[in-house]
Amino acid sequence: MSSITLKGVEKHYGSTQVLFDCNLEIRDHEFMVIVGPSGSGKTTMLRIVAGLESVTGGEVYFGDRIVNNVDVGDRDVAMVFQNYGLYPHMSVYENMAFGLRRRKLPKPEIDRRVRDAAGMLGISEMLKRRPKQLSGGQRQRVALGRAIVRDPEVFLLDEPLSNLDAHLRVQMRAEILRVHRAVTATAVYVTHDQTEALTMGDRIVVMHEGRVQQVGPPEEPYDRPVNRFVAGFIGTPAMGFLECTLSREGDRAHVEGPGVRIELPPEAAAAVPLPGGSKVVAGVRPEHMDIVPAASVGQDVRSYVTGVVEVVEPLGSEQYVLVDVSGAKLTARTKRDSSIRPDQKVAFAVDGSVVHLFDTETEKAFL
Amino acid sequence: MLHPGSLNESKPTRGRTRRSISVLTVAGVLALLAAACGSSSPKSSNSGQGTTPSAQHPVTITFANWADAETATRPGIEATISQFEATHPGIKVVSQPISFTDIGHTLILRQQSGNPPDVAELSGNDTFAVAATGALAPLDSYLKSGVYNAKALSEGTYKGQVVALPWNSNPPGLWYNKTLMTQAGLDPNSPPATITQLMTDLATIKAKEPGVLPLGIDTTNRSFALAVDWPWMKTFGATPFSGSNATANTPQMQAFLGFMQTLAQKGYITANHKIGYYRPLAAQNKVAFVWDQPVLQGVVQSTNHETDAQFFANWGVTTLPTGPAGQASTVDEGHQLVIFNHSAQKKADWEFINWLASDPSAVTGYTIKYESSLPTLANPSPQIQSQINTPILQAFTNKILPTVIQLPYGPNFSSAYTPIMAGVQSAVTSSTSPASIAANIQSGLQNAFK
Amino acid sequence: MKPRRSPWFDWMVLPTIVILAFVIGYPIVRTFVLSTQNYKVLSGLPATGVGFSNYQQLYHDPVFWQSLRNTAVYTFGSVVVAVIIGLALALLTEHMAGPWRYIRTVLLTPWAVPLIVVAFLFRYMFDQDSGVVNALLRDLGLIHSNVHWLTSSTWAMPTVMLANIWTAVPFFFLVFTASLTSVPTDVVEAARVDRAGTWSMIGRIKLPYLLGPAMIAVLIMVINNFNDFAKIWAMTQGGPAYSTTTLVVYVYQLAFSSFNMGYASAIGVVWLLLLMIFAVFYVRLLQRASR
Amino acid sequence: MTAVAPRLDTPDAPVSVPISTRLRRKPWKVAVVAVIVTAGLFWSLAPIYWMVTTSLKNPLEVTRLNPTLYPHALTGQNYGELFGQTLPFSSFLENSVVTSLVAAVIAVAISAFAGYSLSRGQWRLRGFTGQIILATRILPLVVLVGPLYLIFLKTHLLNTYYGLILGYTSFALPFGAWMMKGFIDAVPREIEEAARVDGYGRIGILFRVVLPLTLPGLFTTGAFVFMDAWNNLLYPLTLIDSLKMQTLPPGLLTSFTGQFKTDWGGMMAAACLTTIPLMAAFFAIQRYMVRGLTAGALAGQ
Repeated sequence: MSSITLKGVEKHYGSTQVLFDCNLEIRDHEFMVIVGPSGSGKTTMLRIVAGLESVTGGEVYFGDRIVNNVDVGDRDVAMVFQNYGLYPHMSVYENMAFGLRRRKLPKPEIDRRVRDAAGMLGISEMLKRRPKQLSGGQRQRVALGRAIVRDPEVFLLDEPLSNLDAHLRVQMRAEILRVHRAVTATAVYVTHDQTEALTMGDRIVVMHEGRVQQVGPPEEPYDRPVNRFVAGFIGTPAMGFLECTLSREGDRAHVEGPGVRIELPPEAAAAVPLPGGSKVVAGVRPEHMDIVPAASVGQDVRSYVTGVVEVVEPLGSEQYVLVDVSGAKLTARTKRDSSIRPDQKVAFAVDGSVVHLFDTETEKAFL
Repeated sequence: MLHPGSLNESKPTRGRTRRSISVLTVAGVLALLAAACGSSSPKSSNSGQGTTPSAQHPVTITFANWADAETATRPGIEATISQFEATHPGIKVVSQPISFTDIGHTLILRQQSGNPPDVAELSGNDTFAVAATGALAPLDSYLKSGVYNAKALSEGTYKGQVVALPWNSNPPGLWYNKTLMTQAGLDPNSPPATITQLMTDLATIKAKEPGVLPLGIDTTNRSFALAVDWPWMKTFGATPFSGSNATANTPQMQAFLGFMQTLAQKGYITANHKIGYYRPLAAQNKVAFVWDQPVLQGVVQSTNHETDAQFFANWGVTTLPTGPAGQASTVDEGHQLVIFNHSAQKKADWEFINWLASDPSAVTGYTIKYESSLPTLANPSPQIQSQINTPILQAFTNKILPTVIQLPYGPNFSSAYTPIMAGVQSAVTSSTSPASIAANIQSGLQNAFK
Repeated sequence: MKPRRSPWFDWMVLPTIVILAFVIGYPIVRTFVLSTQNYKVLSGLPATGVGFSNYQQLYHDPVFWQSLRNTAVYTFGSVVVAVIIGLALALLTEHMAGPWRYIRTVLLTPWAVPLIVVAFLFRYMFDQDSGVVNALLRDLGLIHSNVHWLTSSTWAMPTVMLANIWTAVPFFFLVFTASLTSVPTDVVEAARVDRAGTWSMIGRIKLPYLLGPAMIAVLIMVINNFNDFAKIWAMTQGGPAYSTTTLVVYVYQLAFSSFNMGYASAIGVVWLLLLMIFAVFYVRLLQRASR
Repeated sequence: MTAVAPRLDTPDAPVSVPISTRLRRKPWKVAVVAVIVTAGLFWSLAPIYWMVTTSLKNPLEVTRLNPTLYPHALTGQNYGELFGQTLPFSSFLENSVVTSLVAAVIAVAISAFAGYSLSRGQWRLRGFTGQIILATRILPLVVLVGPLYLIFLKTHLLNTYYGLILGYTSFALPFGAWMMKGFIDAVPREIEEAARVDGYGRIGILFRVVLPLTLPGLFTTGAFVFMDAWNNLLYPLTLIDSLKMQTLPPGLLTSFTGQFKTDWGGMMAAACLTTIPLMAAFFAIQRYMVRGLTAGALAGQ
C-alpha cells in the first residue's frame, strides 16, 4: 500500500531545472537510499516525496493514489531532517508528542507511544530536557523518535547522520536499520555518503545532475555501474580511470596505454561493440590491484599497470598507494608494505575480468 | 488513476484555509472595527433640545476653556462651575479643558468638523479668528444695557455684532519693582514715564544690580506676543499692517526694532521667553520691570507666599512709557466667553456665561480671586468694589484701562504674527540692521496675506 | 501543475497594507491635491484650485529656504557628531569586562529618556538665567556674562542639536558595540600577530566591519532627524526668529497656526520628494557597500 | 544580518580579550581611556542627575539665578502636585500607558503576520511590497497629519483612544514588519518543515512554532512600538482636542509652560515619572535591539 512511484518528475526553480524526468519505484517496506554528490537533486527528490516541494512536472503516487495535490501534513509521512529540525522551545517529550496532538490522538495513547519510542531509542531519561541540553547523538535519537511515534507509512530521512562524528555515525546506522525493521514503514534515506548507502539500503538510487543514474541493490552499482559517474562515485577509494586503446586479436582483446596493458575476458571483449584501435576508458578498482615485482611485468603478469608512487597512506593493516600512471591517477589498496616509497616505480597485476570499460564519449559502461 | 481520491484529499486543506482566513480577518481588522465604534463621546452638545431647562430634563452645556487646564485656576473654575450648577438645577456644565496655546486652533478645527462646544473661553485674536469662520452666535439680543462696560463690550464686537462676552479685563501694564529701584538708587514712586527715562532706569538697574534682569517682555512667536508688543510698536508710531496691507517697512517700525535691538544688546531683556517666564523671577525680585497683566500678582504670591501688604510694598504698576509717537497704550487681552452658533440651547448657554461674568459671587470668587484680574461690569457692586480696591487693581482700572486700544484681530492677524514676531526675534537675537529686518517683515507679511 | 500553496498565506500582509493605506496612503494623495489649492481654513472659504502657484510662492519664500538649510544642518550635523562620539565610546569600552561592563549600560541610559523630557531638560539646563550650564561655565571662569543659548540666533541651533546628539549617541554606541562583537576574534588576533598598532587595528581591521551597520544606523537616524518635531517644538518652537525652524516646524506652523493648508501641503510635497531622492541614493550606496 | 545581538549586561558576555590578559598596556593609554570614558559617563548622566534633583527642589530654588547643585531643601511637593487635584497628570499617564501599550500589542500582532508573509511568502511582488512598506517610514508625519485630521474627523476617530492607537500603530508598522521579518528569517526553515510534516497548517506553525521562537523579536518590536508611541508628540497634539484625553508629551508641554508660568520643578518631576516606564521597556530589550534594527534593515537587500 505504501509503495511510492515517481513518474517523469521534473522540478524547476525559476529558470533553473534541478530534476529531469525522474522515474522511480520504491516498494512497500523497502529501505531505499538515494545517494549522490551535493547538488545532484537527491534532497529535492526526497522533499517532493514528502510533499514539502511541489513538482513542476510528472506525478507522485503513494500506492496507486496520486498525491501531487496532497499537502505534506496529509501524506502520512514522517521525516528526519539533516539538522534534526527539533523544536527548540519544547521538551523532548513535547517534540515527540507534537505531531500526535495534531492528529487528535487520546492522551494516554500519545503517552504510550512516546514512551515506547523513547524506550526503543534509549532516551527515556531525557524526556524533560530541551534539545539544547542534548548531545548530537541524543538529538538525532529524538529526531528519529519524533518520526517513529507517528507510525507513518513512509519514513523519510534527509542526511540524518551528516552532523555526527564518525564513530557515532556507524552506531546510528545500525540503530536506524533496527528501527526500520521494527516499524515496517517504507523508508527513503538521502545521503551523500556512499558507504552509508551501500551498508544500509535494500536498494539504492544514484543521482547525478538531477537525473536518476542507476537503481538497484547496493552491490549492483558497485559491481555493474552503468556509467563512469556511478563507477567513480560508488566505492572507496574511488575507481581509477585509464584512457586506453582497444586491441583485438580474433576473439581475444586487450586494452593498452602508456604503462598499461589489460587483457579482457572473451565476454567482455564481446560486450564492447567497437573495432580494434578505438579509444575506451578502463576503470580499475583499488582492491583489484595486486603489487608485483616490476620484473614479472609482461612475463608472468599479462595484465598490469605500472607507474610511479606519489603518496602512501598507511591505514593500519592496509595501505593506499596513489600511483601516477602517465598522468592518470590510480589508487591501489594493498597489504602494508613498508618497502613502497614515494617516487618509486611500481607494477600492479590487474584482473581483467573485473575491469570496467566505458565509452569515451557517452561515458556509458559496455556491459 | 484514482482522481476522486485526490479530490477527497484536498478538502481538509481547503477547510483549513477557510478557518485561517477567518482568524486573519478577526486579528487584522479588529483594530479597524474597534476604531469605528469610538465615535460617541463628543456629540453631547445636541442632546438637550428643550430650550427651557428643568430639573427633570437637565440641559448639558459643553464648556471649552483653559481655566480648567491650568494649575493656578483649575480649583477655582471647578468650584465656580459647581456653584453654578447648584443654583441652576436644570443646567449641567461639562468642562472641556484645552490649553491656552491650543484653544484657538483647536476650536477652529472643531468648528470646521461640525463638532464645536456650546460655550468657550477665548481671548485676543483667537476670538476673532474663530468669529471669522462664522462660528459665533451674536449676543446682542441677550445683552441688557448697562450691565457691562461699553469699552469691554466693544472688544468683543465683530462686524457690528457682539460675539464675545467680556469675562474679565486683562491689559498688560508696566510693573516696577520698588525694592529693586530703591536699591539701585531710583525713586520707587516715579516709574519711567517715557522711553528715554526707561532707558536711563534700565541702565541704572543693569549697572547697580548685576544679578537682576532689567526688563521682561514677551518676545515669543505667537499671536499673544504680537498683541502685547503692539503697544510698544505704537509708542514708536509703528503699525506693522492694517487690513491686508503690510506697512512694516517704515521708519517708525525700524525705530521700534532698533529700540528692541538696543534693549537686547545692552542685556536689558532676554529673547524668546513667554510672559510667564518672568513671573517666577519676579517672585524672587530678580526682574525690575515687567510688561505683564494683573495676574502677575497672583502668580508671584502663590510662588513666594508674600502677603498682600508685602506685595504692594514691593510692586507698583503703571502705563507704558510714552515714546516719540506720544500717547501710552495697551491692549486688553481679557478673557471672553462665546456661544457657538451650532449650540441648540443658547438660552441656557447665555445664562451660564452671563452668570460667570456678572454674578457677584462668580466675579469675586473666581475672576478676582483666581485670575486676579478686573471685572468688566459697568457698575460693580460695593462687594466687588471692595475687592478691587487695591493699589494694583486701582492702577489698572484708573490708569491703564483707559489707554486700551483695539487691535486688527482676525485671520490677517493670525497670518501676520509669525513674520512680525520672527522679525522682532531677529532684532533681539542678532545684529541684522533694523532696516533689513523691517524689509523682511514686509515681504513676509505680503507673502502671508497672499 | 500549479503549486498548492494556499493563497491566504500571502494575505497575512494585508492588515498592514490596509492600515497604511488608510493612515498614510490617503493623506499622501490628499496632500498632493491640497498642494495645488488655496485653502486657508481661517478664511471660511472653500478650497479653490490654484495650480502650481503655491510652488511658485514657495520658490520665493526665504523662510522655506532657511528652514531647508536648518533641516540639513540639524540632521547631518547631529548625526556626524553622534557617530563620532558613539564610535569613540564603543571602541574605548570594547574590552571592559567584569563590573566595568556596566559602564556600557550606563552610557545607554540617555536613550531611555523620552524625547519630550530631553527637550525640557536641555531647555532648563541651557536657560540663560537659571540654567546650570551657564552657572557652571561662570564658576569655571570660562564665560563672564551668560550665554544666550536658546535665545540667540547663533547658539539656538547648536544647543538644540546638542540635545539631539545626547539622545542619538547611545543609539550609535549600541550599534557599534554590537558590531564590534561581530569582528571575528581570529582576524583581530591575526592582526595582533602582525603587530598592528592601535590606529591601524581600528582603521584597517575593525572599521570595515562597522561600516555596514553604521550606514544603516545613519539612515535610520537621518530619517528620524528629518522628521524630528518634539525636541525643536518643545525647546524653541522654531525660534528665535527662524533660526531653528526646520521643515517640520515650518509646516506645522503653517498648517496649525496659520491654517494655510494649501501652502503647507506644497512644502510637504517638496519635502517628501527630497526625502525620496535621498532614500533612493542612500539605498544604492548601501547596496554597493554591502556587496 | 551582520551584527550579533549585543549582550551588554550578562555575566557570560563574550568578551574577546579580557583586560587582564592584554599585555603591554601603557599607563598613559589607560589614563586617556579613563578620562574619555569618565567624560562619557558625565555626559550621559549629568542631565539625568539634574532632572532628578530639580524635581526635588522647591519652586524658588528651581528658578534661582545661581542654581544649587543639589536640593538644599528636599521636597516632594512637585510630585505631590502631579497627583493632586489640580493637574490631570494621572490622566496623561493613563492615556499614554493605555494607548502606547495597546498600540504595541496590536502593532506587534499585525507586524508578525506581515513579517511572516514577507519572510516566507512566495508571492509575486513580495520584495516590492516589502520595500514600499518600509518606504512609508520615511514619510514626514507632519505633512500627513493635516489630511489625517480630516479623515479621522469623518470616521469619528478624533479625540479617541482608537484614533491615537491607529495612528501609533500605522507609524510603527513599517519598521515593525521589517523587524519581524528579520527575526522570522532567522528561524530555521527546517523547524517549520518539521511542523508541516507533523501535520500543522500555516497558522498552527505560526502560533506554535514560529512565534514562540521569535519571542525576543516580539518583545523587541513591541518595545520599539511602545517607545515610539510614548515619545510621539505630533499625533496627540493634533488628533486630540481635550486636555483630559491628552498623552504625556503634549500634556507636559502645555501644562508646564502654561499661560501663567513655566513650572520647571513640576516639569522635571513629571519628566522623571515619564522616563521610568520607558527606562523599564528599554532595559528589558536593549540586548535584542540592534539585532532587530540591523536585521530589519539589512534583510531588505
